[in-house]
Parts: sequence; C-alpha cells; structure tokens
Amino acid sequence: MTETNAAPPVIQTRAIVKSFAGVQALRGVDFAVHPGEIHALLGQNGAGKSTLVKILNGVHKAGSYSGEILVDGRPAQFASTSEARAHGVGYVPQEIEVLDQLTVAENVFAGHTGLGRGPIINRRRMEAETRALFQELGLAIDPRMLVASLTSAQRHLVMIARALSFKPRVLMLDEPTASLSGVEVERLFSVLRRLKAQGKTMIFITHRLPEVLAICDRATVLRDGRVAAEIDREHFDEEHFIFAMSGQKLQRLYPDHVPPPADTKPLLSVRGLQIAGRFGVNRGVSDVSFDVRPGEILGLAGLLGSGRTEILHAIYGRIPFSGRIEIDGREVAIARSSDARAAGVALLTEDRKRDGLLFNLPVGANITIGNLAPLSSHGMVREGREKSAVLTAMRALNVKARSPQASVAHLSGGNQQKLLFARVLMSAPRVLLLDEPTKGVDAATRHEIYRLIVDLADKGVALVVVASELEEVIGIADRCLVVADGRIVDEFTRGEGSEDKVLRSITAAQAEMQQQALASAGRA
Amino acid sequence: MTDAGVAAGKNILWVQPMRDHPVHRLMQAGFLNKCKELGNNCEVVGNPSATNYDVPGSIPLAEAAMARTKFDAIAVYGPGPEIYPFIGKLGKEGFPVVTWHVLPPEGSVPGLKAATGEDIPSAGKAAALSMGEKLGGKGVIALTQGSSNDTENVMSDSFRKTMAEKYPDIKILETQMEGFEPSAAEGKAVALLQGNPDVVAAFSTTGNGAQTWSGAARKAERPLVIIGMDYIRQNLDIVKSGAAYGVVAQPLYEESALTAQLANDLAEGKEVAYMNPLPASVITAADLEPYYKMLDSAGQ
Amino acid sequence: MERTVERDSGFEGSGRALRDRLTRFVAVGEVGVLLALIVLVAFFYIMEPAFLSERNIRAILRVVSFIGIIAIGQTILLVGGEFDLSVGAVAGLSAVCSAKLMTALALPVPLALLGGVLVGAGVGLINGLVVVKLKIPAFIQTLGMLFIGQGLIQVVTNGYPVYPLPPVITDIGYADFVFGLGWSFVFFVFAALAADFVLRRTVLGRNMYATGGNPEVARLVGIDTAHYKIGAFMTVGALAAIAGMFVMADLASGTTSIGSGWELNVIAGVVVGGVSLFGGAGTMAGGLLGVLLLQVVTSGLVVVGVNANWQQIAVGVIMVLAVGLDILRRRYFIAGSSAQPAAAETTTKAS
Amino acid sequence: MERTVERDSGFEGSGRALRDRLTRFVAVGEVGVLLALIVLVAFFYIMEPAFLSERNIRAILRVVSFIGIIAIGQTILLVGGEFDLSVGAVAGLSAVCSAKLMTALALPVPLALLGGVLVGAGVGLINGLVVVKLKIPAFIQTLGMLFIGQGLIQVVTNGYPVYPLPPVITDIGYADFVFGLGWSFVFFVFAALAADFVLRRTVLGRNMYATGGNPEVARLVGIDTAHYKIGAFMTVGALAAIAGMFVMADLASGTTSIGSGWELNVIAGVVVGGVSLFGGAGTMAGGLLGVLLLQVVTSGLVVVGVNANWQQIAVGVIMVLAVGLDILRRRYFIAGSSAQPAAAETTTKAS
Ligand SMILES: Nc1ncnc2c1ncn2[C@@H]1O[C@H](COP(=O)(O)OP(=O)(O)OP(=O)(O)O)[C@@H](O)[C@H]1O
Ligand SMILES: Nc1ncnc2c1ncn2[C@@H]1O[C@H](COP(=O)(O)OP(=O)(O)OP(=O)(O)O)[C@@H](O)[C@H]1O
Ligand SMILES: [Mg+2]
Ligand SMILES: [Mg+2]
Repeated sequence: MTETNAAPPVIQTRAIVKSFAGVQALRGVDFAVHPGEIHALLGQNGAGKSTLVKILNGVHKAGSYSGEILVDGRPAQFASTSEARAHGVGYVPQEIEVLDQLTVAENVFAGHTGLGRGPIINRRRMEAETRALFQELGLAIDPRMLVASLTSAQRHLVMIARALSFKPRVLMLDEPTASLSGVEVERLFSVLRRLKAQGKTMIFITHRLPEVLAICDRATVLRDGRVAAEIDREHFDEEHFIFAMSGQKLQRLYPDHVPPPADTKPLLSVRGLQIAGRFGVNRGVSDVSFDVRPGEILGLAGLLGSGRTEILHAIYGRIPFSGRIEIDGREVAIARSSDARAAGVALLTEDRKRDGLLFNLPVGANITIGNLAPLSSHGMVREGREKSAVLTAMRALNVKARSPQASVAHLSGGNQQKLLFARVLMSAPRVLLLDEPTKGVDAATRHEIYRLIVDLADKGVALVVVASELEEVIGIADRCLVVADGRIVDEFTRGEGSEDKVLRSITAAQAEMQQQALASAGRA
Repeated sequence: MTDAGVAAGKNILWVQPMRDHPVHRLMQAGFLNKCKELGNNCEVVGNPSATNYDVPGSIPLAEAAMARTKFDAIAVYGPGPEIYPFIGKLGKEGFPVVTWHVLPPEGSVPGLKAATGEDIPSAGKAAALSMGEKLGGKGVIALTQGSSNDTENVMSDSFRKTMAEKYPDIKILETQMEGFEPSAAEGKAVALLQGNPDVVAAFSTTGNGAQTWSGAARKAERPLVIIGMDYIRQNLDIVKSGAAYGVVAQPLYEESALTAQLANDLAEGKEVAYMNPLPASVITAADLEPYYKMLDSAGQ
Repeated sequence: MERTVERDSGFEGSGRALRDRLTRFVAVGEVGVLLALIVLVAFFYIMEPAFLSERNIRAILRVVSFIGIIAIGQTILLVGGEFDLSVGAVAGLSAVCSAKLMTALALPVPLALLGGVLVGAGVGLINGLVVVKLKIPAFIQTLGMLFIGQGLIQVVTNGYPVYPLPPVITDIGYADFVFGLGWSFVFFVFAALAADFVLRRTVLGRNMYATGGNPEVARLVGIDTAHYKIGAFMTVGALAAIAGMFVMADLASGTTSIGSGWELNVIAGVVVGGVSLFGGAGTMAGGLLGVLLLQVVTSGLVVVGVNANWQQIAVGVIMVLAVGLDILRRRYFIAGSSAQPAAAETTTKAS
Repeated sequence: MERTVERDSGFEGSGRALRDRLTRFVAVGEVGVLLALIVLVAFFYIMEPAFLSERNIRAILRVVSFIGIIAIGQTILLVGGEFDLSVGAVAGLSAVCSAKLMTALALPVPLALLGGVLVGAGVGLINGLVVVKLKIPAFIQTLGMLFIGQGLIQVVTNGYPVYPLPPVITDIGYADFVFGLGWSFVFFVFAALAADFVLRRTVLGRNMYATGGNPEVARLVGIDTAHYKIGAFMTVGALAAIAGMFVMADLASGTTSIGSGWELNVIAGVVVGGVSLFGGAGTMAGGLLGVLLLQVVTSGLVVVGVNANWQQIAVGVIMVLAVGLDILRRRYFIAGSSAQPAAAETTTKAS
C-alpha cells in the first residue's frame, strides 16, 4: 500500500499476536489508520476484529499480547483503558455495556460526571450536555431516565454518546450499527462525517458492506487473525470484500422463495393485539392484526422503537397483552413463554447477552437447553444423544467453537448468534419469530441464515422476521408489514417494496398521528 | 495450652460449647488455673462462639482431642440433657466424667461421676428474698435473661416462685431476652422501662445484666433496684457506685476450680462425693471487699 | 423532596400535575421504607404512647447511632458491589485493641483511639486487597475475617473484658449534649450527611455506583474499580472501628461481645432500606431508614409488651412485610402511573 | 475422572495427550478444594498421626453428615440462584416440633418424624413462594424466617429442651452399623449421591443450572423457573428438617439450640467448595468437599493442639487460602494450558 499521507498513522500496530487459552485470535497483525480517515475493519465472525480493537483500547492489557502499538508514530503501551483514553482513543464495544441502575446522563458521562469541573456534580449541566449530544445523534431520550428502561438500540446509542463525550481523537466503533435501522444509521453517519471534518479518525467495524461503501475511506480485512487485504476507497466493491474475507465468491444475496398460495389457511393469526406503552421508551402497540400462512415469511419493517420486538414478545408470551392469538385457527391462551412453546412457537431474541446466552453453561448445553425432552429418557439426559445432536446442530450452522464443552463467553459475537439460532431450531417450531436474526453475523453466514429461513419456510414453518436493515426485510420476506409507533401502517408483497416506500409510509403515518394529537389537544 | 506428654501430671479435658462466651471464659480460667496448680495437663475444647450453643459442633472437637491424648478425666459442661448421651458414651468408655454449673440428681445421668455448681434454685431464691426485702414487699419487677437456656430458665422460675410465695404483692413482668450484644440489650431494657412506667426493680439472670440495667436506668433516669449476676470487677464497681443493688455471686470461678479438683481426684482413682453444691449468695455494697480481693489475687 | 421537584422541569409539561407530582413522590426510593416506618411508629404509639417518650426515642437513636455508623460504610460498600460480613468482629476487635492500648500499654487516649481506627481500616485494607487483587469472593474473605477477628478478640483480651478504662472514655460515653445524646449520635449524623452528599452529588459517589453496577463499564470509562472497592472496604472497616469504640465508651468497658451478631443486622437493615445486595443501587437515606426501622420494631415490640417468644417472630415478619410494602408500592403506584417509567424508583435511588 | 476422560473422544484428537489429560484433570472444578483438602489432611496427619485415627475420622464424618445433609439442599438452591439463611432455625424448629409431637401429643414416632419433615418442607414452601411470587429478596425472606424460626422454637418449647424422647429415637441416634456410623451417615451418603446424579445427569438438574444462570433465558426456553426455585427451597427445608432430627436423635433430646449458627457454616462450606453465591455454578461434590474441608480444619487444629484462641483465626485464614488455591489453580493451570479454555471448570461443573 502506498502511504498517501505524510503524517504518521494515528494508530499503527506491528506484528500483534494474541491468543486466548490456546485460541490464536491474532497471528501477527500489521494495521495502520491514517489521520482523518474512517477506516473499515472487516472480517468474518471470529476473524479477530474485536480482539484487535480491544488491544488498541487497553481492554486487553499490554503484556497479554505480543507486538507493538504506535500512536502518532511513537510506541505506546496501554495498561488500562484510561491510558488508552489519555492517548485520545475512544471505544464503543460490540456488546452492550451500560449501567442499568443509573440515568442516561450518568451513563453518557460515566467516569467523568464532574465534566472536568471538580469533584461535585452539576446535574443540570450534565443533562444539558447529554441532550446536546443526543441532538446530534437524533435521539429523543430524556437524560434523566433510567437506562434499564431503554431498548437495546437506544442503549447502543447511549454507548456511542458515551464514547463521544470523551471527545476522542480516534474513535473505534465495534459494530455500532448492528441494531440500528436505516434512519438511525444515517444520523450516526452524519455525526461521523462531522467528526471527520473536524479531523478526527475512526475505525468502523461492520458486517453491512453497503455501509462501508457509504462512509469509509479505507478498509482492512482480517481473516483468521491475519490481515488479508488493505483496500483503498477506489477499489471498494462488495464482491471484493467478501472474497478477501472468506476466499469465496459472492453468491446471490437473497435466495428465491415461492410463497404459499394465498388461500392457504393461516397458521398464526394475530387479532387486535394491544400492548401498553412504556413512558419515554415507546407508545406500545395498538390494534395489530395479521396472519402468517405455513411456509410464509412475513417481515416486520419499521424504525427503532416502533414496537416490532414487542409484537414478537407478546406472541411468545413474554410481555402482557390483550387480543387474540390463534394457531391453526384455534385461539391459544398465551400467558408465558412455555405456553407459546407448547403451541409450537419459538423466538430468537435480539439481545443475546441479556436474554439469549447462559454464560454458566457450555456451548452444547446452551444449544440443548429447553430442548432436552427428546434427548433424554426418564428425565435422564442421554449424553451420547445430546452430544451428537449438538455436533449436528453446530455443523449445520457452522458454529465456530472448539468443542461442545467450550465456554460461550469466548465465542465471537456472530458465533454466539448462530448458537442461539441452533437452540431455537432444535425445538422444531411451527411458528418461528426471528428478532434481528443476522445481528452481528458476517456476510457469508448471513447468506446461510437466509438459506435456512427459506428452507424452514419450504418445510411449512410460518416465519415472522424483524430486521432493522430495511433492505434485508424487504429482500427476505414474502410479505412485509410496515410498523410505525405500534401500528401497522402499510403492507406490500415481495417485489413491490423498496426502502423508500417504507420510509415514505412511516413518515406519512407519523405526520397523520401528529395531526391527530394536535387536533385532540386543540379540542381539550 | 496443650503440653501433653511434657508434664508428668494427669491429662484433663474440659468440654464447653460456646467457648468464647465471657462467662464461659471465666469458668475456663478457674479450671485452667487450678488444674495447672495441681500439676496436670489441661485442655479446653468447644465450638468457638460467644452466641451459638452448638453441642453437635463441639463433640467432634472433644473427639479430636481424645483421638490424640489419652485423658484421665473429662469435665463436661452440662446445663441440659443434650449433652447427656455424650457423657454416657464417655462413661462407657471408662472415662471419669465431672460436670459443673448444674447439679443433676445422682443416677439421672449415666456415666456421670460427680457434679458441682451453685444450687441454682437457691440462688434464684436468694435473689428474690433479697430484692423483695429491699422493695418492702411491693412493686413491679422487670426480669430478663440473656437467652432461653436451662440454667437461666431455672433461675428465673425459682425467682418467680419465691416471690409469689414470700411477697405476693410484688408483680413480675414477663421475661424478656437481652441477647449477648451489650448495646442492643440496653436499648431493649430502656424500651421495657418506657412501656412499663411502674417498674421499680430489675433482675437479670445473665452476667451482663448489671451493666445492662444500670445503663438503662441511667438513660431512662429511673432509679431501680437492680440485681444481676457474677462478680466480675465491673459489676462490683457498679454495685459499689450504687448503680445496682447487688449481684448474685455465682461461684463461677470456684465451681470451675472445684471441677478441676474433682477431675484430678477421679483421675488419681480417688473416691469423690457425687454432689458438691456451692453457695451462691447475693452480695450488696457491704459485702464487696472479699470479692475484690479474690479478683486481685486472680490477677483480674 | 427537593430532588423530586427538580425533575418536574423537563420533558412533559402536561396537566394532571398534582397526581403526577404525588406519583413522583411515591416513586422516590426511600418512600417505601419511610412509609413502613411511619406506619410502624404510628402503630406502636397508638398501642402505647410511651413509645414516643423522649427517653425511648433517645434509646432507639442511641443504638441506631452505633449500628448506623457501620451501616453508612456498609451502604457505600454495597453500592460499590461488595459486602463485608466482618464488621461486627472488626468493631469488637478495634474496641478491645484501643482499650488495651490505653490500659495495658498506657497510651494517651487519643492515640489509643486512633490505634483502634487504624485496626479497623487495616482490616478493611486487607479485605479489600484480598477481594480485589486475589479475586477471592467477598463472602469468603469477610466471613474468614469475621472468624479471624473473633479469634483475635480472644487473643487480645484472653477472654476478659478490658476494664476499667480511663475516665475520659466514660465521659465520652456519658456525654449527652444534644437532646440527651452524645458524641456517637453527633458523629453518626455528620457522617451520614457527608456520605449521602458524596454518594449523590460527587464524581466519587457516582463512580462508586458505576463500579458496583457494572464493573465492565466502569473499567471501560477509566474508573479504577480496584481503588474504589478497596477504599470502600477501608471506609467500612474504619467506621466499624469507630462504632465499636463508641459502644466501648458507652459501656465504659472493652467487652469481648461488642459487635457480636452485627454483621447480619447491619446488612439486613440496609437491604430493608432498598440497598441492593448485588451492587450499584440504593441510597444512604434508604439504608439508614432501614436500620432505623429494624430498631424501631425491636424496641416497639418490647414497649407494647409483646411476649418475648413472639417478638423475634414479629421482627422476622415485619422485616419481610416492610420490603413487601416497598415492592407493592413499586408495582402499583409506579407501574400504574402514566408519568413514570417502571423503574423510576431506582432512578431516584441512584440520583 | 470418568467425565474428564469421556471428553477426550470428540472434536480434538491432537497429540500432547498426557499433558492435556493432566491439565484436564486439574481443570475439573472439584480438584481445587480436593487438593486443599488433601494438603490439609496430610499436614494434620504429619503433625499428629492421631488425626487419622478411626475415632477422629468417625467424629468428623458424623458431624459432616449432619451439616452435609443441609449442604446438599443448599447446593441445589444455590445452583438455582437463591440461598437460604434459615436452615439452622428450620433444623431446630423441625426437631423440636417432631419431639413435641412424639412426647406432648404422643404421636407414633414415624408420624412425628414425618411431621418434622413437613414443617421443614412447609417453611421451604413459604420461603419459595414469598421469594418467587412476591419477589422479596431471598436474603430478607430467609433472614426473616431465621428469626421467625428461632422465635417459634421458643414458643414450641417455652425454652426447655424436650426430654426424654421415646427410646426408639435414642436407638436411631446410637446406631453404628457402618464403620461406627449410623443412619445419619447412610442417609447423607445416599442423598448426596442422588443429588449429584440429579444435578449432573438429569433434565431437572440442567434446568436448575439454567434457572440459576439466567432466569430470564430459562423462562424463554420454557422452563418454569418458579417451580424450580420453590422446589429447591422445599428441598433445602426438608433436608434441614431431616438433619435437625438426626441431631435430635444423636443428642437424645429436642434441644432448642439445635442448628444455631449453622446458616453461615453451611453456606461457607459449599462456597469454599466452589458453588457460586450468584447462582448457576458449582457441583454437589464440590459443595460437600467444602463442608468436609471446614470440619477437617476445625478438628485438625484441635488434634494438633493449636491454642484455642488461635484456632478460629486459623480457620478463617485456611478458609480463605483454600479458595485462593482454587483461584490460583484456575489461573495457572487452566489459563496456561493449550487444551482448556479459561472457564473450563464451569464447563465441567455444569456438564
Ligand atoms: N476472552 C476470550 N477468551 C477466549 N477466546 C476468545 C476471547 N475473546 C475472543 N476469543 C476468540 O478469538 C477469536 C476472535 O474473536 P473476535 O471477538 O475478535 O472476533 P470478531 O472478528 O470480532 O468476530 P465477530 O464478527 O463475530 O464479532 C474467536 O475465535 C474467539 O472465540
Ligand atoms: N410493556 C413492556 N413490559 C415489559 N417489557 C417491554 C415492554 N415494552 C417493551 N418491552 C421490552 O423492550 C424491549 C424493546 O422494545 P421495543 O420493541 O420498543 O424496541 P426496539 O427493539 O428498539 O424496536 P422494535 O420494536 O422496532 O424492534 C424488548 O425487550 C421488549 O420486551
Ligand atoms: Mg466482534
Ligand atoms: Mg427490536
């Protein structure tokens, strides 16, 4: 690669080798980021992206890896995250890490709640500064709210605001967009562009390749802990990325699927679903009705906080609701998740850390938990049967773990996601609710997941898919419902929809609702 | 404490659950001093706590000591029947066993060779008589125990019974439990005084009682006729200062020393009397001198 | 309340103002335990007016000031995500050590008291270092330290109370210059106010919440969690020592049973007051109200003349009910309100 | 070991076999406490061979069988994510209740014993319901229940031991058909084996780990976490009752002090054995080895003749060291090995 800049790289690594208890995560990484650029860090799940960024942030302390870090051309050793920050490095981790019991403002300014003005806190000022940061990010959250009551996307934005609050010179974002939808992503990008204009440097990790094209200046591709390619903007090309990441050619992105005939009896019917809203978070869900036929893939499109997750959670018996849920035309009483499971419904949750993984159990047990009935006799787990079931599931989804006995905490994010997928599939559901099924999953695997979804549909499973990437819902779903503020505002079938159309109907619906609100306020 | 095999004397074991209770520690001192004086090797075992009377936890500790040393006599603290099976077992194995502090009737505890201690009912009686006289036969008395255990129960019962017989005009409130933590005990005593404005006297069957009640009387500004237990120096000072009327001079130190003597005699194969009661009188300001002397000579 | 009103300014400026304001008041974390406390006091007062006699109040406050001093430290430590079972033993050990220093070693009283505090802080330092650096669970380390402390009390005193103490100690214990209460109460009040301020209003305090709430985040934002935890352990150790020495002064004797059994009482009190055992949540006011509540119950049951055997039962039941009341309050008042997010009470707890 | 070897078959079939196998052995969760136990036994034996005399071993096993029966329940409950501070009081209460049933009410002994078990299970049911349904923290509920139980013991007995008991009770207590040990030991061994089997090999056990690991996830996969928790509370209650009645038989008397102070002993033991206070991690073998270790220490110190005042100090120190050893083992043997991920011990614990 040619040095385009005279100035030394802001951050550079030399021959970084890092291993975890036998796993070689990085095998000698030379990586350089130049001042003022937005540098994409790409790679398949488990390639070592997060590990590299953690090293650059002092999360993995100096001494726990070999190799060299240079900041502005000078060697640096980070024994802690604060040392990294002292060098102007900021970091948004991949997994959500927030302080549930504290307010949003305190989360944003965690660690420097005094705003550098002495030991005593000025709450008003802190809240005002939080609001200012949120304005940039287009977030309308009351800074005095508890983070515990935010949705996972909102939490993610709070983490981004937290990183920004330190005013870093180099900002590293580890999959910041994984739970954001188009509008929020666009807002985030405008913030990043503004930072770039101020001369800040950014490292941006994502599995959504269009985002790389949209905002990045250069890209480094990691493969199995090594740098597989460094690509300049002029050579940006999705196919090129994917080949560098996986050594494979790009396949057609969304597999074909023929929806069942329109007169098929619906498998899942939802009628008049009503969910109470939560103050400051969302307005709940009102009067949602839809049918899903066996073999059909129904997509729910919408913006962050529109209520898609809640609809799925209600059907799965996780949150209280009113309304009718019918399976095979018969109403089923769903008061808790086990009722839904008994009716053949399964749910893949969107927040794997909070309500997905069991960190106290190994990979194998994480997959089989809740699905032990067929793997046991007389209440005893048949270890042989369990093991082969686990190995089959792991192979089917290509879960990259050393053994069924490995700890889930150390899997890369994408592999954790696949593991949860394996768990959900093992119950052989008839109705499958997927909340962000490709969150954090690399392009190749994403394709496998699409394939899987289509296969399941072909086997007669009724699927409801929520994905924050509009393009993805539109691409995978046979039929798409647009959700805005807890209502269904539009519907279209495969081929009819486009991102623009979805956004337009959302905007229209929101405008209408605003009008109504104004009207009723005027009457009062 | 263990110099087994070094000295030539007899090996004597002292088994006392709730080993770290202050009163128990006082008994252990009486035993250890006398035992050494007699030239014996002496060892104390018991669960280390000031509050939990844990017999099943103490027995294995005794067994551990017996596994190591061949004891010639064993003293077992025996305020209640829960320890009787252990005494019986020791007796069966041929150990001479002595108990102290309570006096079970001869033959009622298999394996027990001798017992010493104050006659608890008579101590309770003495306290009742002394207090009844001081109050002139009328008034309301608060009664507290450290906790509910055989010794204190018997003492309270005999106090009540004597009072009912000799001074029927005196009313005794329901028994309250002080517990063993001093500041909490005092708080409870003050509350009791507040709830019962007519209380003029207090009797406590636990060693901390004189301190608890004199402190409570001071804080509630209520002059009380107080009788507590045990002649430790602080209690004597309290009586001397007039903050308490008297203490029951439980012969803790003497009974323990006598236990050591009895164990020694049994170890040497001598015959001893089964019952060895000791007097427990109520001492008031006039009777303090000899007790101060005794404490001085014990280096306390 | 100040805090509650403050919150009005933002976000929603709609009607329903009074109702909302009331709901917000009820949403404040300490209100649950405060309510329970008021109910109990009223009940005991009706049953027996002497319950609110000056003397009884004074006696309650005196005991609360001892346990409360420790509760201040324990609350800070719990907020920081750890807890300390050794406080009772530390209180006792520091008391007998300082007593020995001023008698056996005949040190001047202030030096001897300082020695006591150092013993407490030193034990806290050891607890903190072992928990933070060796990663031994606080439960094990501080339970071990409870045993060690109890043993050391016996070693130091050989089982005998350290008595008599210099007269100035008795004077400290007998002082009654504020509403008949003395130094321990004054110290308690000032320490409580200071600690409350620190927890609510300072960077130090908020960093402590972060440390206890999610150490991962705390580390990410550059908070030195090790220092915070060790500091909290030392604070609780020093405060336990001070409480122990106040009890000693009150009794005019370095008794070996000082502090015995306090470990669970203190934790029970602050947890009743809404401080989380799992770190990162709770307030000083809540913790101390919880301790006061438990003392009011113990004392009130005696005042109204409940049979001794039933008192303990009643304490157990009331303790559970007090926490239950708080949970009901959250469920109905807050979840039912339109104006407050479901977890609002924690907001205020943490703010 | 069986489990360890079994794991060889799958996935990785590389060289370095012996070293790996050794490392895997050391990685098994219970090895830490087992190692500590062996070191201690060897030490005490060298200092004083009488430590391994039949008499001493028997005495240790007898008391371990009492506490161990409760520890079985406590381990299950801890795995399920809760804990119970009321076990000591429940043991005492059940003992005196059954004693009263067979004396005052003259019920046949088996019925009276059943009554005792029902009391224990009933208390467990209440604990479970309150914790699960009313969402009151287990710490508060079971501490409250500890007080309530202690009070009820006094109410039932009025403070006097229930004595004498029917001779058949004494016979149960005196039985010594296995190596001089009797029914309590036999029951303990069978209960421990059964519980170990359930936790390791059954769906029930696996679901218990899931419940303790993350109840939210457990519910989502269709596990009725409420039932699991309530069941665990009832189990620990019933086992505490059985332990209490065995002690009663051993003492031939329904004494009010049965179980006093056991709550912390039991938890300390199982936590030393690697069972997590925060749920979802630990094994039956580990928990019981921990309880045994603590008893070995207490007895060993007496056997080797450590001064009584220093014994408790030594117990505290050794307890912390035993856990420290386990942590060192994990850090060096496992993190350093090529064959085992750092958290392998949890793997095995849970498998
Ligand atoms: N703490 C850890 N202990 C053991 N192994 C680890 C640890 N952290 C990461 N690994 C392993 O290191 C490898 C690289 O992981 P990393 O998280 O860096 O991947 P990634 O590129 O960020 O993947 P993803 O896109 O899925 O987030 C993986 O094989 C992972 O299992
Ligand atoms: N009334 C409620 N009670 C309990 N939990 C709720 C409630 N409403 C929402 N949640 C939880 O909040 C989380 C996310 O809610 P929400 O669906 O509004 O956010 P989102 O995922 O950002 O947006 P979308 O709904 O568009 O996917 C989910 O975990 C959901 O279970
Ligand atoms: Mg990653
Ligand atoms: Mg969602």
